Amino acid sequence: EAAPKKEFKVAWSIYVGWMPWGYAADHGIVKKWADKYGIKIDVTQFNDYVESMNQYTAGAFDAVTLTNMDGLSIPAAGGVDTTAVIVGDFSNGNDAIILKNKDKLADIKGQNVNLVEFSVSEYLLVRALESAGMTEKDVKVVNTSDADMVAAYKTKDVTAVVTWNPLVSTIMQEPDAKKVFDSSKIPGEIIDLMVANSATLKDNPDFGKALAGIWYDTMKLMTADSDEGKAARTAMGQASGTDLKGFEAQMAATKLFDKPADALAFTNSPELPKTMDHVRTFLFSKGLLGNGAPSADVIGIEMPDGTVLGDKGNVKLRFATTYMDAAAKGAL
Amino acid sequence: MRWINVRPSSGMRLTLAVAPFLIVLAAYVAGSAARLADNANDKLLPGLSSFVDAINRMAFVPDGRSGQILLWADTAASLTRLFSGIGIAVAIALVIGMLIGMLPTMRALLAPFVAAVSMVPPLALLPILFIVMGLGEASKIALIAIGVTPIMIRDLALKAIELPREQIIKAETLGGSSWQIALRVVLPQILPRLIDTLRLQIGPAWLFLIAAEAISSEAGLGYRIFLVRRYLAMDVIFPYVLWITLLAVGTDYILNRLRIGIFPWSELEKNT
Amino acid sequence: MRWINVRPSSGMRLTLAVAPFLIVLAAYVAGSAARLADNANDKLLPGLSSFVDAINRMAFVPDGRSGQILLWADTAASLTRLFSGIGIAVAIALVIGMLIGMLPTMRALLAPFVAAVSMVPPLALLPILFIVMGLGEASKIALIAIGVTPIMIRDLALKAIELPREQIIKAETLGGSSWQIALRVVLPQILPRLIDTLRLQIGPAWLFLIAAEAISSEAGLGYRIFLVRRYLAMDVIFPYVLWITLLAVGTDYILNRLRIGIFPWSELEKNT
Amino acid sequence: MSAITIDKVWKEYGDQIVLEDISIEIEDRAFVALVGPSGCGKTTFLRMLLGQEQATRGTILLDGTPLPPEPGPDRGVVFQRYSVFPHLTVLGNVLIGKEMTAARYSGRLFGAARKAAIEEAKALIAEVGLSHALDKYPAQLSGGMQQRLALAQALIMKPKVLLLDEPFGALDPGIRAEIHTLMKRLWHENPMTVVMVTHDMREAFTLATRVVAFERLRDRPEEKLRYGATISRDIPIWPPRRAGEPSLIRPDRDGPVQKGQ
Amino acid sequence: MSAITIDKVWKEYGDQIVLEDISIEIEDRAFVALVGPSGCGKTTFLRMLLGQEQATRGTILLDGTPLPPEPGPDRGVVFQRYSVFPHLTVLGNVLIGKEMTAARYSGRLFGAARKAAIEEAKALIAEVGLSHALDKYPAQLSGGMQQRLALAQALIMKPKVLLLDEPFGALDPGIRAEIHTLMKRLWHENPMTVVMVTHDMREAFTLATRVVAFERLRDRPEEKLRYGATISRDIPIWPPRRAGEPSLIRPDRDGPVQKGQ
Ligand SMILES: Nc1ncnc2c1ncn2[C@@H]1O[C@H](COP(=O)(O)OP(=O)(O)OP(=O)(O)O)[C@@H](O)[C@H]1O
Ligand SMILES: Nc1ncnc2c1ncn2[C@@H]1O[C@H](COP(=O)(O)OP(=O)(O)OP(=O)(O)O)[C@@H](O)[C@H]1O
Ligand SMILES: [Mg+2]
Ligand SMILES: [Mg+2]
Repeated sequence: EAAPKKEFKVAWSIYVGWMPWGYAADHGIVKKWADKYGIKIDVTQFNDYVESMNQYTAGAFDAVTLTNMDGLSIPAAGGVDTTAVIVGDFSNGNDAIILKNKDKLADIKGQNVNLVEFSVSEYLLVRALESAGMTEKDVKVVNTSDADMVAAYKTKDVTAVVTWNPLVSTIMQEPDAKKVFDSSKIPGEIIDLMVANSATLKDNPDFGKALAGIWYDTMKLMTADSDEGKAARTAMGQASGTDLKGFEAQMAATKLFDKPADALAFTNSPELPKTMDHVRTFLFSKGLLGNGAPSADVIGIEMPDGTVLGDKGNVKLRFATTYMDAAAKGAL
Repeated sequence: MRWINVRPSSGMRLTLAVAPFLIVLAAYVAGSAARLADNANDKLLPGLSSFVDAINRMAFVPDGRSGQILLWADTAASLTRLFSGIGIAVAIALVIGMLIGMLPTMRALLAPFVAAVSMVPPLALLPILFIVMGLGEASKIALIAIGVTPIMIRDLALKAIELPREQIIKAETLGGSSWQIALRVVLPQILPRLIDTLRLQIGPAWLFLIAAEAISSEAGLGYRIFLVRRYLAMDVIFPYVLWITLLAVGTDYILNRLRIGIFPWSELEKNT
Repeated sequence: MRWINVRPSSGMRLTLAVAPFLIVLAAYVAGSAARLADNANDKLLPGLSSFVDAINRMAFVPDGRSGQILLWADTAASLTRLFSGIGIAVAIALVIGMLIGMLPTMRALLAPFVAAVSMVPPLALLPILFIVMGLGEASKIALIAIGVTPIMIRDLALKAIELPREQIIKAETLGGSSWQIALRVVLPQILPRLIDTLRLQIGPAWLFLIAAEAISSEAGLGYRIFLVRRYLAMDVIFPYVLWITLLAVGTDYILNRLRIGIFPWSELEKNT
Repeated sequence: MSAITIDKVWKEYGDQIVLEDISIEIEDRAFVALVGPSGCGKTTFLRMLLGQEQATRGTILLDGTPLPPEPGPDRGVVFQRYSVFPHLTVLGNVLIGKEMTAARYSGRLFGAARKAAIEEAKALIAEVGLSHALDKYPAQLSGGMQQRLALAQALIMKPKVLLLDEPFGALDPGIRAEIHTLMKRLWHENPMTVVMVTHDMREAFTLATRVVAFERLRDRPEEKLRYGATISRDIPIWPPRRAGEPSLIRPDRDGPVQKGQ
Repeated sequence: MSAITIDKVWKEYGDQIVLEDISIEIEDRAFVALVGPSGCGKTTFLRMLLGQEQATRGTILLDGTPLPPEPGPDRGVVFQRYSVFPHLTVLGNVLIGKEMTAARYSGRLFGAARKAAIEEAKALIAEVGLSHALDKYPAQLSGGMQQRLALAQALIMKPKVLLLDEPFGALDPGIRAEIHTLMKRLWHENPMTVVMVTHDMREAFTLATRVVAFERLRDRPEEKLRYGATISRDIPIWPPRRAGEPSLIRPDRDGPVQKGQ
């Protein structure tokens, strides 16, 4: 058998919950852990989130940051067996539905809604509409690039947008912007992950351990109430194009799992399979689980306890607690 | 015999012309087979049968959600925007290009400005465009127009300036006013060149169209490409790109035929 | 007197040339003041003082995170990519353009393929490019090269074909082989035209650069614009766009000077 | 009437004096041939008559009134090249003058007015021998045919003055001879004064009533800037040629010039 | 030696027969002037001698061996236009032939070899009277100077055969006369056979040892496709001109031709 792979490539994109990866790469934390396990980890920043997932799915990267929903619809549906190494945070208000001059969710009925189609925004919208007894048929979705969402909101004909931070906070600065629904109302459903190729992990589990080590090291620094922590947050803020204040506001709307134990509790909770069921139903209704997929069951999702949601013979997305567990036990 | 003197026969020429296309196709098929052998669900280089599926789905079966046949709906939306944008660009370029080319005062006023504006990357100023024009069709058409107009203006102004001075003087001795000279001497000689300029700008126009549709849209070839890019559906993207290429090549061909048909003298001039 | 015969004096010309720039500036200041009166935090059209702030921050104060001065770091990164991409495009276009222009066999083989490829919108095929070339500098440079090469090839091939047949025959009677004719007759006459072609492609090259930097990068003028666009930080975007425009205009000017300096005969030819 | 009075005319370009103190009276219906070495200012002089350039000093009068400062329909012109419009057919090229003077905004004629103009144009085209090529474009005509077309195009305006700048310089000798005959006939038949620049002495003496030579009398390098060209000779043809009258003494002289002569 | 034998040569373009059954012997050091109406195939004939076109039937021999099927350094050529390289100076234009034959890959000479070549080129440039313009580009030369340069450029290769296609057709008469004198001298002094196409009969008789006329004998429209041009006349000049020898009977005849003649 060939010697295990020693060099790994990790992709991340600019988002509050993922900024630690860039900081860790810049400040030697990545190198520290890679050296410890005698491997090399190359961290690449993407400005375009979709492209980072596509590159991972096509095999150019071994690990990538993405949401639970995109993990299912892109790599998993693309046949790449993917394992969630770290459950980093869930969106707790970071994603929101904003109406112009209207303050009730029910007012969205009949409006054009600008959002990134097939993204967590659309998922949030569907969940919000459900909660108000509507369906997507009650609104008209207009695909709009996230980079231009802020400018789009400022135009007259845009009256409803669904988007995420930092765009939400920028838009909320407009006097007529009213947040009518946000992800804190569906807590734990929009999860930000660091996933890696299952085969790669199996080949060299040290890679997963290193990722966990990097993450929790950086977390400690980032959440510290010290000057060092502040400096780290300032740097991350600048890297995402804002400043300390803006960045801390975004962090406030994110439920960061800065301690491995919290992440473990969340991942092992019975809520997770429920969430994933919502997600896969949504994706299936959009045709995103593969063309001609007969049901939402085509892709198997394995939970930490070994139970599988969907087709047991085609498990492509796995929630593993191995690495977070090791971190919690200090066994890295 | 020197290589420069070796002329392939006409049968040989056809073979040679087809060869690179076949090579690319073969390389694709091989690459796709290799990747599919690794991962049967690979999306980057789908097999030919996936294309057949995707083309069938996009071009012949009505979409479940809207009931439209997506490829045609997208094509109609995109071409409408493209030709509106190009049409506006042509109209503006014709007027301003002729003003710059004919009137020294206008040349002094506008030529440096147009030269500077032609170097501004329009994609970077999209937010302003949206806020001024809204997110609808207007801003997409405007982006195309803004993207191609300055270069067309410069090109047409140059052509107008290049008209032999003798012709303008001759026209003056025939009693022409500035307006009449513009209408009867300069304009008709600029028009065939306008078509040539236009042909060169079809590529850039498509680029701007795709960029605009990527930002906000509900239909269009660029919209579809960027939408399905979200799940790396290359089985849709490849046929769409091919289709765009065909449309562009076709437009190019038709415009050239049009020029020869409407301005037969311009073809005579070229041959002399 | 007819409008076409009215020639402004040279002082007048200068005034006229400056006028449109001043008008745009005035319109901006007025628009900005109006919006700021409505909403003091308006980000779309910031006041001039915000620009001074932003320019100071970007161009003179080192960034807290990296210790670099961002504008210069971005400029260095972008220009390196731009010129690498253009350099590769030039090299390829020169070789293939000359092959197509000089050898009938190569023309039969490559001309139709290049014509088709020049119509493919490269932005739509970005994922493939990134997989093949990786995400480093290579793919950004490649996008620029892919974007501008086909048009440059077509242009240069055309110029090579347009060389009077008499010159080639003359060179043959002077004992030239295909290689020598390429080297001593065709190449030197193509080079000044290459520079002109290049100047026309600077605009598109910037477009592709910005598009590439928008997808994955850690520095670069396009990267910065897309990064701050999320916050609608027009106080940074405007100066950056202006700076890109200045760089493009400067490159254009320098290339033209270069052509006249290196190939003085090309300027003589133009005047005859 | 179409007499031209040139009185103490100077022409300078910046520091360079091109023409120096030119005075000449050109009588009505004269045919003046302007000769002189290359660069001496013949074209510049013609341009001033045309109104395309203004004299730096001095006055130019046409029938006693100062020339308008730009070209107009009272003065026709034929250049060596670019004298016809490539985008118009033979008929279109001759018609355009009529159309532009008649229709101020559209520059086109319709209906009966158009028919009348076409008749007139066709007659003129027949005179220059291009009836068989009515619908051809200039690119389909030989050089000689193009110059004949340019003459017809200018003549339809019935200009008082016809200015020719080396109009036949680019033609083959045989064709040049033919067009000389035509030119002579047109001058005899139309009430106009002709000023023609030429390099060809034989052409000058074959056609003109008067041959005027321009020359820089002081042409040493250091003098080039300070002195311009002046009229160095002014030779009336003898026996005199007069428009509309056969030559008294050698009646055949003004007949067709033979090929290859 | 450089005698040319043309034996029963036909040239067809597709269905159109351009040249029909041409046979002619051109002796060593002859100066053949080729005349004939436009479009009769003179240039086509020259192209076949050059190797640029192949005869459809028949053979062309140079000193008894068949012509190679492409142009080469044994045959020099001067066209009416585009005969010099616009990107090279006068010196560069004359040097390039030496350089390309000597340096197979770089097409350039260096050091002593370059110096020697420059000397040779300068001598030749002096012969055609361009010594004062060594570093000028063609765009800075007059038409006559360009054609003289083209001659020097061709002569440095010491071609067996020099082919001229209306080389002086675009020049002014005065300049043409000067260049005729030069041409005559060059032909006397260099061991080569010259074939020159011209439209100008006087030029033909001034320079040639033999004037050959091509003509389509059957030129009715329906015959145009089926019959080509043939040699209709072949006139030796009398008294004979011989390369390197002054004329026996009128020794001044081959002296300088006067301006304007
Ligand atoms: N627009 C101009 N600006 C400056 N100098 C000019 C201009 N036009 C002509 N000249 C100069 O005026 C002089 C006379 O030029 P012009 O064209 O009148 O000569 P010409 O007698 O017509 O010569 P040719 O016989 O070669 O046509 C030349 O030295 C020329 O350089
Ligand atoms: N490549 C070609 N293909 C087809 N026909 C050709 C080609 N070259 C020349 N011809 C035809 O051959 C005939 C002779 O042409 P050629 O150029 O030899 O005439 P020429 O005697 O040199 O005329 P001129 O005096 O006008 O230069 C013409 O009818 C021309 O149309
Ligand atoms: Mg002149
Ligand atoms: Mg010929």
